[in-house]
Amino acid sequence: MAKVPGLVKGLGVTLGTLFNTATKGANTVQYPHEKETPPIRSRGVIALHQDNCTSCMLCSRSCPDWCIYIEAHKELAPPRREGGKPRQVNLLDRFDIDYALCMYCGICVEVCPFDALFWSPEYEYSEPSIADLLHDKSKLSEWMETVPEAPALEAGADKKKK
Amino acid sequence: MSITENVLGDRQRLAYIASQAADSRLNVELETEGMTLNIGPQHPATHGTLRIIARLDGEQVVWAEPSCGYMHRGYEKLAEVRTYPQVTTLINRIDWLGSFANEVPFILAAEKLMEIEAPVRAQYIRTILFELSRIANVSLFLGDLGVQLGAITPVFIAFRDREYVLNLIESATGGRFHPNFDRIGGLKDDLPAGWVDETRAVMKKLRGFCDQIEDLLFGNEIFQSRTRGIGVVPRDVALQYGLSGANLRASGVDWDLRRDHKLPMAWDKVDWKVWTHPDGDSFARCWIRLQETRESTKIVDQLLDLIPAGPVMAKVPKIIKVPEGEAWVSTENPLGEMGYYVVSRGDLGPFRVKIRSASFNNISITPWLLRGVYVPDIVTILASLYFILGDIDR
Amino acid sequence: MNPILAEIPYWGQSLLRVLGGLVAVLLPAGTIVYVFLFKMMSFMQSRLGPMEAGPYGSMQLFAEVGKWLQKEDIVPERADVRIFKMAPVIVLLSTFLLVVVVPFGPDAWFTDFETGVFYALAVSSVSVLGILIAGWASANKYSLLGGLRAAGQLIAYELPMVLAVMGVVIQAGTMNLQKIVVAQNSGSMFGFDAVGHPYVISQFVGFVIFMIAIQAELTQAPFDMPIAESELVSGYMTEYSGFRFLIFFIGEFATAGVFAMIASVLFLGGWGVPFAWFGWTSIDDIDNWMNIAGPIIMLTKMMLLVFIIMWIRFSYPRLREDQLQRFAWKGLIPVALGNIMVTSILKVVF
Amino acid sequence: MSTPSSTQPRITSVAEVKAALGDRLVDSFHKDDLWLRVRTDAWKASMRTLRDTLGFHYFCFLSAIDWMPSPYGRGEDDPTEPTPERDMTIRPGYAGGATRLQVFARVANPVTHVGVTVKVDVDDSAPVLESIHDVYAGANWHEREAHEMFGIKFDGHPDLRNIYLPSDFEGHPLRKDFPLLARMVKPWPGIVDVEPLPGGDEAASGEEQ
Repeated sequence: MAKVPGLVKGLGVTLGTLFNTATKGANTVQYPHEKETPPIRSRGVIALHQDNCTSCMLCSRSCPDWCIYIEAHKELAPPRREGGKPRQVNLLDRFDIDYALCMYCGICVEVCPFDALFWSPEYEYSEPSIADLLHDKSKLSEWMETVPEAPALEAGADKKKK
Repeated sequence: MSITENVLGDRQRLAYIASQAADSRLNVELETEGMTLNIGPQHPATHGTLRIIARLDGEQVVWAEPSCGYMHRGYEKLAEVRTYPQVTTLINRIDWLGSFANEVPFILAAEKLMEIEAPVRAQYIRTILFELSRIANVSLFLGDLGVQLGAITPVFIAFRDREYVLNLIESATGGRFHPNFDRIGGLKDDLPAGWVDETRAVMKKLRGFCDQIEDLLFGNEIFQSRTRGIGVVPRDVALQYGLSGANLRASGVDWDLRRDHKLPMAWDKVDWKVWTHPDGDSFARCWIRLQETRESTKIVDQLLDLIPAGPVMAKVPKIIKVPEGEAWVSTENPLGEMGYYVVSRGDLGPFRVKIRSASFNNISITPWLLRGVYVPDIVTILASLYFILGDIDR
Repeated sequence: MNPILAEIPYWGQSLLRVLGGLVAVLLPAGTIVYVFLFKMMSFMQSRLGPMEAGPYGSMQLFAEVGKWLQKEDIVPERADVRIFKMAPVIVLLSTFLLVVVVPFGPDAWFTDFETGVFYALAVSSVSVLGILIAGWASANKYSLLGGLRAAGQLIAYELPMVLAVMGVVIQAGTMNLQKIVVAQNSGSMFGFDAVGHPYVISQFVGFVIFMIAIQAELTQAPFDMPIAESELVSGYMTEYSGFRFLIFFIGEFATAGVFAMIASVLFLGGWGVPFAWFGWTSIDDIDNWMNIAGPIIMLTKMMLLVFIIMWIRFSYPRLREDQLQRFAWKGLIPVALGNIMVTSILKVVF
Repeated sequence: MSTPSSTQPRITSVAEVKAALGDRLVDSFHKDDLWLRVRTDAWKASMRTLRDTLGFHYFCFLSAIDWMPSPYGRGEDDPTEPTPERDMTIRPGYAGGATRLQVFARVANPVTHVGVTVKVDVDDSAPVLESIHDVYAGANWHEREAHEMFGIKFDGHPDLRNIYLPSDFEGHPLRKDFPLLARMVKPWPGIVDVEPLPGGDEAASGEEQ
């Protein structure tokens, strides 16, 4: 078979793509009109489940960028069982994450011992000003609704859940 | 250059440029006055902020030197104030196109100091993700190569097919660009269900992509005439400058750390080939990368069949203190040899991390290589040496 | 004198001519930009291109023009201001001068030069001056390199273009573009007159050389070194912004259209259809409706040629400047000279 | 704990290296990799021997290390508390060392794929070392980096300009006594900021959690 010159082959590739796009549609998505769903594990934004937070500061301490700010106060809560002594709990006054600093590494979510932080694939929270990216606990709690279930694991994985 | 840079520094630099230019004046008969061309810091050929000061005689480069540091982020200093798990988030961002591959040598160095090893399943998944990040990185190179040489279409084809790989990385790790998935002792999590089948399908697509790029670019006679014989690096020079990866193999050195270093990874379990090229020119470097992308898809395909069952995390304490010692581990990253020299003092964080990034060495050859070429060849040579700015400046 | 315009006073004729010229330049340019630059390129790259402005993004061009007109007209501090501002106009001027000799129908033409080919080739080089002074006046090293490259390149490719056209002129025996069209459509090949005698068949070598030369004249890839985004950051256009850049932009695509029209006139039979189809024998037999159909036929042929130009542009990488010069002087020109020789010998023999 | 497999190829013959370097070798350390420490005045000669005699043609990197512990810690001190005591003793690493600053380089043999890390002491008060850019051309940029980051002068280097930092930058950032400003200007948010109960913690000695 005679060798097809490279110049002709190149023209073939572009023409082939042209027909593919015309018949099968483009590979791009018309963003504001249609949206792709990010994968379940996608690290879009950190959501906070306020009730679980004990303000132990672990997330704040393990943050490489120092972008989590926690302030809390102690309060007495009704006892767990009847007749017990009242418990002392930490109540959050402030839980801010500065998304302008956040590197989306997920260490805070991982170290949280009480399952108070979760990843949500939500990504549409850009702001016109960098200062507006500091989100407080109420905003972080709103994102809890978008947190998906953890996906099933591939065959052969260790079944033990963390 | 910062505004505060003093005049003396500039004058010294100009004097140095003049002295260098005098040595290698090409057009002696005409004695034409040259021109100093600043390519960069913002220039499409430098895809980032690299500046190249070139002394031109017409279109011919008399002398050229890259000036880097516009993106220096001081990672070596920053790593000293961070704990081991925190460092991986930083080094993700050195070569931002192949992030997962950056994490691996650091984690391996820390594991070496701690004398632990990741479970076999984790080693396999690590290797797969490593190769995926290589594909993500090099496929963009293959597309970008077209743009550098004036063809607009390859880059779009590259972005199209690279998207599949990024989706895979994201669905496994959660991060498209910065996975931060590697942990001392294993991996953060196991793979999600269905991932293996999806990966197989994508690998098939990527082999198609390689064929398309070969037809569109590598087979093209214009491309060949632009790259063949341009920027030839002989074997000895390549070794002396510490070129690594495809750049070294294109100069005929048969050395691939994946094959030649014994690392707790899964490369030795599968069948693949290390490509070398005797020419050492720009075409050889690009061609080697194309072949390596193909090999990577083969490695991934074979490993997917072989992943053993089991845990992905070894037993490590929750708060990691690495014992005192020094360790050097390097791997064959998409850009070349990427290594970390980790010095530990038994603390939560490293005492000193020397990051040996491939691009820094790869680009340090340019003053030698750019002498006497034409202006368009600067672009060809820089493109074929393939650097990521973050990898030069760290 | 054009028979259509004969009844109208001179100022009216001039006005109509100007309007016609604008339409003949801008309409194809707009169509080319939308069909090829926006849509064909996008489809070749697995994307849709502009979709927001108008149905399928068809109003995108107007949005772009609006954007450019709003932008600040930046002139570099050390630029040669008057020359800098003049340069885009000169480039566009050459396009308008060029369209003047192109015939669009049996009676639809602006001027009917006997030396139309000669004129067209002459004024097409005017754009070089615009590009050269744009590069020089910008006071920018990249622009200077781009301008000089453009000058060298356009001179190198002007010559093969002229030589390629010579073959057509020898065959048609005239330099009048209208007569070349008629000669092609009324001619026959070996007594077979179903498709007339488009010179693309007998002058195929000339056609290929002409197409390569206009690819270089238009500075489209693989000959786009004067612009070379990845090396010279758009070369002579680097410092232009706002509507001056717009003029360059229009100039680029309008010239592509006009050159494609000239190519279709010279090689594809221009506005005409083979006269044998309708039993015409000379230009005087032609029905009046051809003045309407002619421009459409012409536009179709032009789009076909521009498609080839753009297809190559979107597929190929760029040559290096010295390779380009070598290709022109050592490759194209000898072949073109050989083509002229063979054509003249055959002309004498038959 | 499993025995770790060697992550680097072993030096086939440590004795070979020692024999080639002779008395220029001060100390060596061999675990699963080889560390050498050579005499400061014989730095360049040693590197040349490594390259020419032992075939270490591949230049990997050159850098320096400041063995003094950082006086600032990780910047996680509470500004309201007194600065904690820190152990400031200088302990050298593998293959020993007598000075605070050390330069180290790694070269490898491209045929046997064996690498070696070579260290050399640098005088703290006047840190000067011979440049090895004419032994390994690639060392040129690495020496420039070590120069600006650690303030080590390389004799015979053709062009010891700053490579990353602006040319009027003062100080040597990678020295341990150079403070990392990012961690100085802002207090650590990890400092516990939980207001106690008005009556003090003793008021409720109930169960935690």
